[in-house]
This record gives sequence, structure tokens and C-alpha cells, in this order.
Amino acid sequence: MTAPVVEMTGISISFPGVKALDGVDFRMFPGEVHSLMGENGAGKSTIIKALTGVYPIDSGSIVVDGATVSFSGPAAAQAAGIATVYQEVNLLPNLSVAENILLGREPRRFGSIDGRAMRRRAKQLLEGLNLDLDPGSLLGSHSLAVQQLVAIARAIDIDAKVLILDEPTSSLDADEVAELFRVIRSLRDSGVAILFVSHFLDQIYEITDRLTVLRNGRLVGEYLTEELLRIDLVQKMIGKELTALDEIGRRSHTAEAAAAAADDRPADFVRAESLGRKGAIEPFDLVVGEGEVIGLAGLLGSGRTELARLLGGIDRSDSGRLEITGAGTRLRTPRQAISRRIAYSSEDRRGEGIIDDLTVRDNIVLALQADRGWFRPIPKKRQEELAQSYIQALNIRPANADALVRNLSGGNQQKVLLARWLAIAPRLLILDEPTRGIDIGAKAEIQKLVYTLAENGMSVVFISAELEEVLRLSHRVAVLRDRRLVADIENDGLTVDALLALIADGSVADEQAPDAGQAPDATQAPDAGRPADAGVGRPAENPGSASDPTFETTGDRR
Amino acid sequence: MTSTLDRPSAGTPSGRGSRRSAGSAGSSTHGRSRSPFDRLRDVLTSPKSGPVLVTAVLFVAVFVAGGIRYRGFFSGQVFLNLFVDNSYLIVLAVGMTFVILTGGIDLSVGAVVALSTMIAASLLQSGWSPGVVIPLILVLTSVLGLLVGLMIHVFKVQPFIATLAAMFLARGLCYVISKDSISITEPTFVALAVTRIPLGGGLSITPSVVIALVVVAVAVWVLGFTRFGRTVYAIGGSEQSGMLMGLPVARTKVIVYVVSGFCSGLAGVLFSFYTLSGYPLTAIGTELDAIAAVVVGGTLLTGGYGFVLGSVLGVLVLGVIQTIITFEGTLSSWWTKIFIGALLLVFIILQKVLTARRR
Amino acid sequence: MNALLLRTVTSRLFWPVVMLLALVAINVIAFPGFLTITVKDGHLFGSVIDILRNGAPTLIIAVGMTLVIATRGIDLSVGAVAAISGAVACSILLGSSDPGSFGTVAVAVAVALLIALVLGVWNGFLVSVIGIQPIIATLILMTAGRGVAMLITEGQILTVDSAPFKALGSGFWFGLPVAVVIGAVIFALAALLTRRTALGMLIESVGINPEASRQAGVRARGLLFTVYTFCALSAGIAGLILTANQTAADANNTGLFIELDAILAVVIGGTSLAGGRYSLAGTLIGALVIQTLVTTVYTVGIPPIITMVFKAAVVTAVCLLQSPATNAAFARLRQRIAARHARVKEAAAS
Amino acid sequence: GGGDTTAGSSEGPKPVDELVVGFAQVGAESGWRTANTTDIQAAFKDAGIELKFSDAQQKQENQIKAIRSYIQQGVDVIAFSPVVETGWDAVLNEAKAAGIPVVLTDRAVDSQDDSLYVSFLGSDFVEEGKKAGDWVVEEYKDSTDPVKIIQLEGTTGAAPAIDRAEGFADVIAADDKFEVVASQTGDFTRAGGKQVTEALLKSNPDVDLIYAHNDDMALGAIEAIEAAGLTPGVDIKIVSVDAVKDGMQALADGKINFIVECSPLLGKQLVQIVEQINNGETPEKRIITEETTFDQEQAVAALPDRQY
Ligand SMILES: Nc1ncnc2c1ncn2[C@@H]1O[C@H](COP(=O)(O)OP(=O)(O)OP(=O)(O)O)[C@@H](O)[C@H]1O
Ligand SMILES: Nc1ncnc2c1ncn2[C@@H]1O[C@H](COP(=O)(O)OP(=O)(O)OP(=O)(O)O)[C@@H](O)[C@H]1O
Ligand SMILES: [Mg+2]
Ligand SMILES: [Mg+2]
Repeated sequence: MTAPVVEMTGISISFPGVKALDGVDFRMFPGEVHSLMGENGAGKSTIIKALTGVYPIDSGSIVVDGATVSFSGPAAAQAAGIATVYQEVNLLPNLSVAENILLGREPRRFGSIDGRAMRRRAKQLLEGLNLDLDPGSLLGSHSLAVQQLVAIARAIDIDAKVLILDEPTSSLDADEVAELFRVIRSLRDSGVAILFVSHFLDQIYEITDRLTVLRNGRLVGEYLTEELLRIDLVQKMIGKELTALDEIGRRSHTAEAAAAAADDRPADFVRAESLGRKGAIEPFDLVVGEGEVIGLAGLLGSGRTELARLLGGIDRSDSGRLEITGAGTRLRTPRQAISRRIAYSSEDRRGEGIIDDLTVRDNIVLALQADRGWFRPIPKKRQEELAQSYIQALNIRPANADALVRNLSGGNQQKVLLARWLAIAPRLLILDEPTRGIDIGAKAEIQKLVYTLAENGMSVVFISAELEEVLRLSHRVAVLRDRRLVADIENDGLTVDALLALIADGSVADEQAPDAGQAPDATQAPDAGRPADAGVGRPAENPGSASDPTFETTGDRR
Repeated sequence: MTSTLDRPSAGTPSGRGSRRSAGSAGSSTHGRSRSPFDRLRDVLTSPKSGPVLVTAVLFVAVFVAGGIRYRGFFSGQVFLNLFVDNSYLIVLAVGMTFVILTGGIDLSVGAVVALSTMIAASLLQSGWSPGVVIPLILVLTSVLGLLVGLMIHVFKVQPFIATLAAMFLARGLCYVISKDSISITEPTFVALAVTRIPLGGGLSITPSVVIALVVVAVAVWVLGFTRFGRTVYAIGGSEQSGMLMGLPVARTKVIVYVVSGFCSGLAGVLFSFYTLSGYPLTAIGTELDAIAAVVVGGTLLTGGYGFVLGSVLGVLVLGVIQTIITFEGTLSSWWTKIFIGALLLVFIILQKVLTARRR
Repeated sequence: MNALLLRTVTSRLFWPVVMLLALVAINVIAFPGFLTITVKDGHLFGSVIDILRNGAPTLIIAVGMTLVIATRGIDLSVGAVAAISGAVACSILLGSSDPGSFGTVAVAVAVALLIALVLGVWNGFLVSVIGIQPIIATLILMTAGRGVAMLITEGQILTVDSAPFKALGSGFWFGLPVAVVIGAVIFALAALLTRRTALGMLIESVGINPEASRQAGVRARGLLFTVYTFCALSAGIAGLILTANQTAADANNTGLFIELDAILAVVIGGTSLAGGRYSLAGTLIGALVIQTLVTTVYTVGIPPIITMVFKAAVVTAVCLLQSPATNAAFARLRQRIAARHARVKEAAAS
Repeated sequence: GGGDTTAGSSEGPKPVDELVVGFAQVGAESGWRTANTTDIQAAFKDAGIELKFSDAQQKQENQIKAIRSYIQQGVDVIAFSPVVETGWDAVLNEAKAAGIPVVLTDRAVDSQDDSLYVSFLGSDFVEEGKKAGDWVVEEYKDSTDPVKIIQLEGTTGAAPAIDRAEGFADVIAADDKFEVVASQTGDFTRAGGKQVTEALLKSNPDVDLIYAHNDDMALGAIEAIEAAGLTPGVDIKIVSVDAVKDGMQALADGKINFIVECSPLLGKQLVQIVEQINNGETPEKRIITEETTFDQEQAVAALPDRQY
């Protein structure tokens, strides 16, 4: 075996009150895809930041290419051949796509940046990821998913010997993931050492060669992927067996049964009639019944978020009408929506979700407090109760209501956000990518929660890039394409493939029947070793399925 | 890996196709055939160039309105005098633009201008040659900028406060040099002060204008076409992201204050051409003029968006407001202040309204 | 005990307090009677009392400024608002037949504060409804407002002769200067209003992430109105104290540059200009540091020509000491000392 | 440029109502300055001459801009109170080239070339300081004890502050019983005068006299002295400069002991100069305004018809 290109030994890092890493060893080999596994807050991102000099380490040593190093920051790490895409998109919304990709490495002519060459180069890179973007457009005008791809394009353009991707696929859909994996493989084959972090086990099993498992900042062990069963991996990550998922599987059966009995439709909670907003989403009709879960499906930029934002009162509609429990109304501000007990949890956790300099407690009570008005403060004791109950219910870590949210790991921040919305006891909960970046255990918990809430009468609009998740949870699925609602169907034996076909061209007819028989996954209870988040985010493994037209584009490259 | 869950890659050619267009959703809406009016509105409402264009349009409108109202207003020389009288402010605004683009602010510029005039006047008085004095000033003010930058970057002192301290220091040093105002009689300075560069048609500008325009040109190039310049914008977009992207954030952030210090020094030199004296109380509050010019020119104080040319326009706007007031000639001291405030308000509101985007 | 010490040292108020104590020490050395407080004519008298009284206007404005800054804003117009409020009060008093009566003064004060309130609403309107950047929105009032103040006084210094009005600035109440009492009341009011209700948390939330706050249903617009109005109101009150203190409205000079002092006080107190979490206690310390600094210049006899340099030195010192880099250096030092202690102990034990 | 006006002024007198005068004022930084502005505006109105007024907000550059603009507008006479003495050669040369005569008011310029302006009309700040010093020397001529003096300076760097300090220092230097124990700036304001005096009285409780560079600071000092339980004008004597109404009132009330006048009423004289120029006469190069001094009795007499 070749020598490791990165070798970290005995790394410890403490933050006030938390020991984020405790004597962890970690190494990477050239020509190998390695993954860090662990629950939210296990310390995965921290290891990456330690390696690249974002955080100074308290103890331990880092050896890169045989030499002990101590990088002063990402710039130094980059200079030493380590390219990194950090968790959460860290790009510049005020600059163009091309600049974001090439900033710091712009092609120059006579000392000036050569704008044309830069755009050309960026275009090439994006095309390498099969992404057709105007490189001159502002990054901020693109969705988070596109931004994530741009960040990846930036990293792979750096001629690096180590490529680090911290949850790069969290908001990508299957196509993008496939493209990304193609690129990863080709880089791997050219000898690059790649670190790929993801909470999607399928992706892990598909692409990685080696795993390092962390738990609570401690090393559990390093394994070869093919030698470690999923069930064992999960157990190593969470330290106990995962049981919650069985339950969900069962529930999805009952749910379907309920949905199948189409006659006793629940009372409508929200009814939108040709509600629309110019430039964002074409007028659409949508009904959400009480206790009903509506999944929104669509490709990147298909307008799911825009639709959800109208329902949540985040954006104002400019056409159509909205009825809430039968009464016509207009939602002009999120505030009005909240006072009608409609909660919208944004997909952009950092930009529109958490208040990062406030404590966990303040973040949890924020919406409730805002609804009550500032002169009717929630008593300290009640705040504490609320915070503690959600910290426990959602297993937020560290379990400290006084911790600043900015110091929580990404997944835990998401849980805090969810807690904020649950705290207002919403009647309609709109969740835009709520499970992004959340570990399998927590994801199962959130799914379970959505189920329970719906059974208790709460309506839910659920958006997720993972179609499996959408299918598992929803009574009905609304499909969007090109900012238009193209289908709204009962989730009655619907399959991922059928849904994909819908998403692709809006036709249900041909595809659904055969696929439904062929892939009963959405209804099948996954066993403990095949956790629920498995699914869409996997590129072609079994090329040759006749029903899969992408075979030509992705399958043959393997 | 043989479970039924293992399915070939999702997605279809048509799906891919639709994603393509959706992926570039931001631009695709722009790409469709649209009326010229729509396109105009797009340009005006773009966060990048909109405010600058609107400012330009408003400036022209005000200038024309002044020409209609006042005798002798609508002349080339009145327009050129905007540059002649404000060349130092243009240079200051250029330096300030760098700082503000990173999301910082520099309150010290007015005091540094005063300090520069004091250094120039006192050294020239004691017989130093301008060839030494001018570079010395530029070095000193750049070093002051460097110290401020280090204070901000290394010690994480907020720019507002670090530059406020620098303002106190520079103003204090003025008094230490001399409490009195000092005349500059040195021939080179005097020559530079009185020289007029004829442009034909009875129009003329001063060497200071040329210097200021060179500074502007260099700044446009640096900000738009060098890595340093793009890093300045990057820091304004998000310092954290810039750092994680491996950009030289630390260096750039410090250099930006050096640039501002240098520009303040240069502005001080131009100012001493303009006033031919050093005076410790001079240029009080000029930092606010510079900031206002930059903001009127469409640069966001939070950083990341804006152009040097916008700042130049901002200076011209402030200049034209002042010119209108002198041409009006009947405003009392207090109405002068109210009028300046009101015109500024009208400008900002129009800019806001014209660039307003739907939310 | 040790833990308490550590908490004290790492508190963000530590260095400002140290600086305050240092300034006091300098004064005591230069003028041993500095800390003496005597009772004269039934009220307290001494340098410390002067500092508190003269610092009251800055503190009052700084309290308002703290809340504005917490929302990521800034208010440059406070000086002008102070001048307007003083000018309004004085011109009312001068115009009345009986400026010395309590009623007249009450009317004058009420009208002045009402106008300050309106100006605050105006700032709030520009910032929250029109969406102008706060520094520019308030710069407009800073410029025009002084003009308005001068318009009211016609550029003259309006001297008033009214005992109840004068008391606002230099009177005493149970031995304490009225200005100090007013300052304390405003401070307490702000603290109660923001910390006992949810206002403080909502303000911080808007300051940290406006869009997220909006989506969480926080009425950002209303909050902005509230803080700018409160800030202008406190500026109005400070203006009355300043005016009463010199028994004259001076549209030019009342509150000139007080916005810088107030902002400086806020920042020395550890509140970030980037918005978010704020500390009123810090602002109090900051205001005291600034006023003590001014008094030090007089008592120690620092020549006017280097006053500015001295101020620069103090401000720089506070900021550098407060900085995370310095904190880290101190932490390392402490660690090293602790380690040495441990080693010494070990050696002793073995 | 203003070529046409050149012709106008050399051709002989214009009708008065066609004259245009541009006046660039320092600003409106004090009551004194406002009185000055008001007086000038009123005088020109009475004379029927059009006055273009601009306020430089205490900035030299604004004044230069204003003068340039007057040249551009082709006024007949430019008058201005320079913010600062230095640095006028360039713009005054432009005025000269355009043939527009310039009159300085209140403050002089230090230009070597005195052809750049026609006339200076104003006060002599050094002289004012001397007059104040003379009174002090006279007042304490019989005393042999040291005389402790606090000086309240004007804005650091401002010409009146520097000159008044200089004139005063020159005179009291004659006798070393005079000791300036503290000298601080009160920025020409009441608040400044009060705060400085307050603090200085604590550290120098045995002070005999306060010399204030203007009445406003003296008025502030009075408040501070009273707050310290002392009697202004008796326990601590006060000398100041300006003679604005409030100051004169305090003088009449016995709270100030002596005031040196610095008159802002330059309007009439300025109109005269303009008319002289228009008639082709040459006004005197340096016209010092008639200024007097007031002691307490004179103040009582002068107070009723004090205009500002
Ligand atoms: N700057 C910080 N200050 C304080 N604590 C921090 C900081 N950064 C991370 N932590 C803590 O360190 C621990 C590890 O966080 P890390 O971000 O590495 O988790 P992770 O494994 O990447 O989780 P996720 O899957 O949610 O991204 C968490 O408990 C987190 O709260
Ligand atoms: N007014 C606008 N101006 C420019 N771009 C916009 C505007 N509104 C939306 N967009 C962009 O258009 C795209 C629409 O994507 P949107 O988020 O609605 O789709 P989605 O189906 O939710 O996709 P995702 O899976 O990325 O969440 C995004 O890139 C969004 O940023
Ligand atoms: Mg992470
Ligand atoms: Mg979305």
C-alpha cells in the first residue's frame, strides 16, 4: 500500500464547553475515496477545519506528504495542494459564477484579469459537471443547489492532490450526484486523495473505499468500506442499534392505506386558487387538507421553494386567491402566516433560518415570542421548559440551551430551526429541505415526527431533494417543472421512477405501471441496515434498466 | 448492494434538458425576448450597476435643471469646476470606496488630509524640496493606514473605532506641528496651484484634476481587473467565505486601509495645492462627505457592491448641490444646511425608488 | 474564587473597567482631592459628581444608540436632534410671558420631546420603510437638523432665565444632580424595557439576521421605528439637559460631535457595530470612560494641542486590550503560569 | 469667465441697483458670526444692492468654491471673511484676472501680494488680547501677591484664539506676578467654558482671574463658579472679549469685570467700501473697525441700545 498523503495523529480541539475532537487519528491515501462518518456534531467538519488550518489544533500532529505542517489557513492548505469545499456553501453571492469558481486563480493577460478567458474556463468547468449556467450571472441569483455545484467546480479546478468535500451532496438531486461521482472517480483514478463526507449511506457505499467513523469527537475506527456492513456502520456511528426506522416503514403503510381511501378526504386547511407570483411561479391550484402531508417534487430550480414561500407568506403573491379553513385571505408577511399558524422553515438555514449569535433557547422561542409581541414575554421558566423539551425531543447536541447556535454543528442547527417552528404549534408546517445535512438517526426522527404530527392533524408541505423521503412521507405529491405545478397526484403506489418520469416530462401514464411493480421501495420497510435516507442520491449502479433513459449518459462511463 | 433500492441513476434526457434551463433560471428569465423597457428596468434594478446608472441620470437631470434656472450655470467651465474644486474629494472617495467595498469604513481621512497639509506646509517652510516632501507624506499616511489596517485585522478592532482613533491622532498631530495655519510659498506648489491646463474654448482644468483622474483610472483597473481588486469585493461579500476559499483576506484587508491612507495623503497634497496652506482645523467632517459620495454613488456600506466611477459621480452630485446653492445665493446659513440635507434626501430616495426591486 | 477571577478577567467589561480605574488613578495622582465628595448647600459636590453630571447626556444618548446599533444601524443625527430639542424648548420659554413657571417649562419640555419623537419616527421611516442605509438616512437629518435648529434660533444663542428649566441641567434632587437622576432613570428604563420584555432579544435577532427574523415573524419594521424613535427621544432629553446646563440654546454647538462620543461609548462597552448582542452595562462604563477622559484632560492639565493625541492613545489602548488577540495572549500566559504552578507543586510533592 | 464685469467696473459707476456683490461667509458657528451676517445682509438690503450670500460651513475649500462661483457668475465685488489667513493667492489671482475687486472682512489674509484685495475691514485680535491684558495689569497694579490666571482658549488653531492668547501673553509677561496656572480650550462655547472651569476650579481652587477668549465661555465659567459656591466677578474676576448682549448683561450685573469689544457690525462700512469701488474711488487698504472696551459702569450705560 502506498504511503498516506495526509496523516493526522492524536488531534484534539476544544471549544469553550465542548471537546470537539479528542485524540483522533485520521489518514488519507492517494487514489482513494475516504469518508468521515458520524452523527451530527461528531466532529467531522472540525477535523476538516483542523487539517486546513481554519482551527488551530490543541494537540496532535498533521503530516502532509511526509512533512509535518501547520497551515495558517485555507490559503496555505490550498498552496500545499489541499482543496476544500466546506460544509454550507461558502461562496460570494455578490460576484459572478465565473469569479466564484476562479477567484484567486483568474487567468491573466498583461497583469489584468482576462474576463473572457475566465468565463470560458468557468463554462468548461461547469460543463464538466453538466451544468449549463451563464458564468457571468451573479452567484446570489442561483439556488443553493447550484451554488453547491459551483463550489465543487471551484474545488476540482484547483490542481490538488487532496480534495475534501464536506457534505457536497446535501442539496443535490440524483443527476448532479451522478455527475459529481463521475468527476470524483476520474480524479481518484488520477491519484487524488478524496475525502467525501455525506449522511447518505448509499452514496458512501457507492463511492468510498475507506471509512473513518467518529463518535462524540472520538475515533471509533477506520474501516475498508467493502468490509463493513451497513448495519455495523450505523451501529458504530450512533453507538446503538437504529430502531426508529422500522416504525416509519410501518407507518408509511398505514399512511398509504389511509390515502388510498380517497373518499374521506380531510377538511381543507389551505386552498390556493391560481395563486402565483410573476417571475417566481406560475399560478397554481393546491389544496392541503388537515393532517395531510403534501410532498413537493421537482428538479433544481423547478420552483418548489417559490411555491412554498407563497404559502408561507414569505413572498407576496400577485395573482390568485388563498383560503385558509374556508375563509379567503391574503398572506402579505410571514407574520400573518404565523398568526394563522402556518410555519415556513427555509431551505437556507444560515441565511434565512437561524440567528447564529443568539442562544439555542432564544432561537427556539423566537417565532413564538414574535407572535406574542415583545411586551408579552414568555416567562423565563417557560422558555427553559420549551428549550429543554425540544433539545430532548430532537436530541440537539450539545444539550445546552445557552450555547450559541453558531457553535452548533450544521445538523444540530437544523434541529433548532425545526424546534422553533414546532414551538408555535403550527397547523400547517412547510418544510423546505428539512433533512439536509442531518444524520441518519436524526433524519429518521424528523420523518417520524412529521408523521406523528400529521396524524395528530397537522398539515405538512414537505420538500426534499430525496424522492424516497418525499414518497415515504406524503399523502399526495405535487410535481413542479419550470416554475409550474404540473401534477398533483395521490401517493398511491407511486414509485420513484414514476415520479421521476413525471418530473421529467409530466406524463404519468406509461411509466408508472411497470415501475410501480418493479420498485416497491417507497412502501417497503427498509431493514435496519438500509436506512431510510437511501435512494435517489445514487448514481447508476445497475446500468441497463430499460426504463432508465439516463443510462447512456452516465452508465457507460463506469 | 443488490437490494431493490439500488436503482440506476435517476433522470432522463428531457429531465436533464429541463434542468439545464432551470439551472440557469436566474438568467433564463432575462434571456427571453423582452421589451426594451423591461431590459432597462433590469439594468436599473440590478444590484451591481443600477444605483450608479440612476445616479448618473439624476446628476444630468440636476445639472440641466440648474442650467435652466440660473444664468451662467450651464457652461462647460461650471462643469469642469466640479472637478477642479473637488479633485481632492475624488481621490478621497476613491480610497474610501476600497474600504467600504470590504465592508469597512475610514473616518480618519479628513484629519489625515489636514495632517498632510500641515506636514507639507511646515516642511516646505523650512526649506525642504517638494520632491522629498510629497513622497514623504504619501509614505507617512500609508504607514498610518497600515497601522489602522493591522489594528483592524490583527486585533479585530472595529473599523469605525480604529479609524476614529486614527482621526484623533492625525488631528492631534496637526496641532503638535503648529497651532497656526502655515502658508505655502514654495514655487513648485504655487505653480501647481495656479497652472491651468487649457482645454480649448476658454475651458481649463488644473493639474490636480489630471492627477485625480489618473487615480480614478488606476483604481478602476485595480478593482475591476486585478486579483487584489476582486478579493476586495470578495471580502465585502463575505469575509468568512473569502477566507475559506483560500483568498488572502488578511493581506487584502490591511492593504485596503493602506490604499485609503495613501489616497488621503494624496488628497492632502492636492488639497494643499488647492489652498496653498496647512491648517490644523481644515477638512473637518470631510470624511462624511467622502462617505456620502461613495454611498450616493451606489456603493453599499455593507460591502461587496459598488464602483469607483459611482463614487466619482457621487462627488459630482455633492459638488453640483453646492454649486446650486452658491448660484442661488440667497440661502441663509441654516437654509443652506436644510437644503443640502433635502437634496441629498431627494437623491437617495429617487435612487431607491428607481432601483427598487420587487420583494 | 479562582473561577470568579477568571470570569472577571474574561468578561468583556474587564478592560473598560480597568481603563476607567486607570484614568481615575491618574486623576488622583494629579489632584489628590479628586475623589473627595463634600456636601455643599445640601447637595453633593466634587469632581466625581461633575463627571457623572457631565457624562449624563452622553450616556443617555449612548443608551439609545446602543439599541440602534444592536439592530445593525447607527444614528448620526443625535447631535442635531439634541440641538433642535434645546432650541425648541428655549424659544418656547422665551416666547412665553412667564418662563420661570413650572407649567411653561413642562409645556416647553413636552413640545421639545414631541418634536424629538417626530424626528425619530422620521429616521425610522427612512431606514425601515424606504430602506436607506442608516448612516446616510441619519446623515441627512444630521445636516438638515442643525439647519432646522438654527432656523428656530435664527442663529442666535437664546439665553433663558428660568429656574425650573435650569434645574434640569444643573439642579439637584435629594442631593444628586438632576441630570444624573434622569440618566439613571433612562438607563434603568431601557434596561427594564428590553431585558424584562422580549424587546431586547427581538432587537438582537433583527440585528443579527434581518431576513431570518422576518421569516420568524419578527416585526422588524416596527422594531426599527421603536429604536430610532427611542434614540431620538433620548437625544432630545440629552439636548434639554445640555441646554439647561448652559441656560441657553446654542444651535451650533449643542451636541456637536456627541454622536461620536456616544458611538465610542457603545463600542468601548463591547457592543459590536455589526449589530446583534448588546450590553447596556458596557455602554454605561463606556460613557464614564469618555467623560472621565475629558475631565482628566482638564485636571491633569494636558495642553490642548495634544489632547487629541491623548484621546487617540486611550481609545487605542482600550480597543487593543479588549481584542481577542490580546485575550488569547493573556490566556496563554495564564496557562503557562498555571502549568508552572502545577510543576512546582509536583516538584514539591515528590 | 466674468470678462463683461471687468468692463463694467472700469467704465464708471453702475447704477446701485444693478450692482451684485458676492459675500462668502465663514459659517454660522457662533452668535457673533450670525450677528455679523445679519448686519451685512441688512446693510446691503437698505442700500438696495443685490447680495449673493454663501455659507462656507467653516471650510476654506467651500469658500474657495464659492469665490470661484462668484467669478463665474460675474459679480461686481467679492467680499469674504477668510476661514483661515493662509492660502488665498490662487483664487484671489483668479478674481484679479477677472477684474473683480475683493474686500476682506473680519479676518485678514497673509498674502504677500496686497494687490490681490482692495481693502481689509475688521478687527485686530492681537490688539483685543492686549487690551484685555492691559486691564489686568492695571487692575492688579497695587497688588504684590501672585495673580493666578485661568485662560479659556478658543478653538485650538482658530485665528482669534491664537491671537487673543498672544496679545494677552505679551502684556502680562511684563510682570512675573502674573501666572497662567491653566490654559484649556473651551471651544468658544458656553458648555465648554463651563466644563473646563468646573474641572479647573477643583484643581486650582485659589485662582484669581479668568481670561476668556469670548463672552460665551465667560458665561459658562460664571455658571461653574456659582456652582462652586463662589461669586463671579468678586471671588474670581473675569475678563472676556466680544461684548455680545448676554456678556454685556453679565458685565452690567457685576459677574464679569471687563469686556473688550469685537464688533460684528461691519455691514454699513462694507456697503461704503463697495460704493467707493463702484465710484472708482480707492478705499483705504486697512480699515480697523471702531472698537471699544467696557467696564461694569459703561456696560450699564451701553446695555439698553445693544443690538446683538
Ligand atoms: N466554533 C465553534 N465553537 C464552539 N463549538 C463548536 C464550534 N465549531 C464546532 N463546535 C462543536 O464541535 C462539535 C463538532 O462539530 P462539527 O461541526 O465538527 O460536527 P459534524 O460532525 O460536522 O456535524 P454535522 O454532521 O452536523 O455537520 C459540535 O458539538 C459543535 O457544536
Ligand atoms: N427573483 C429572482 N431573481 C433571480 N433569481 C431568482 C429569483 N427567484 C428565484 N430565483 C432563482 O431561481 C431558482 C429557483 O429555484 P427554487 O429554489 O425555486 O427551486 P426549487 O425547486 O426549490 O429548487 P431547489 O431544489 O434548489 O430548492 C433559484 O436559483 C433561485 O435562486
Ligand atoms: Mg459538519
Ligand atoms: Mg428549493
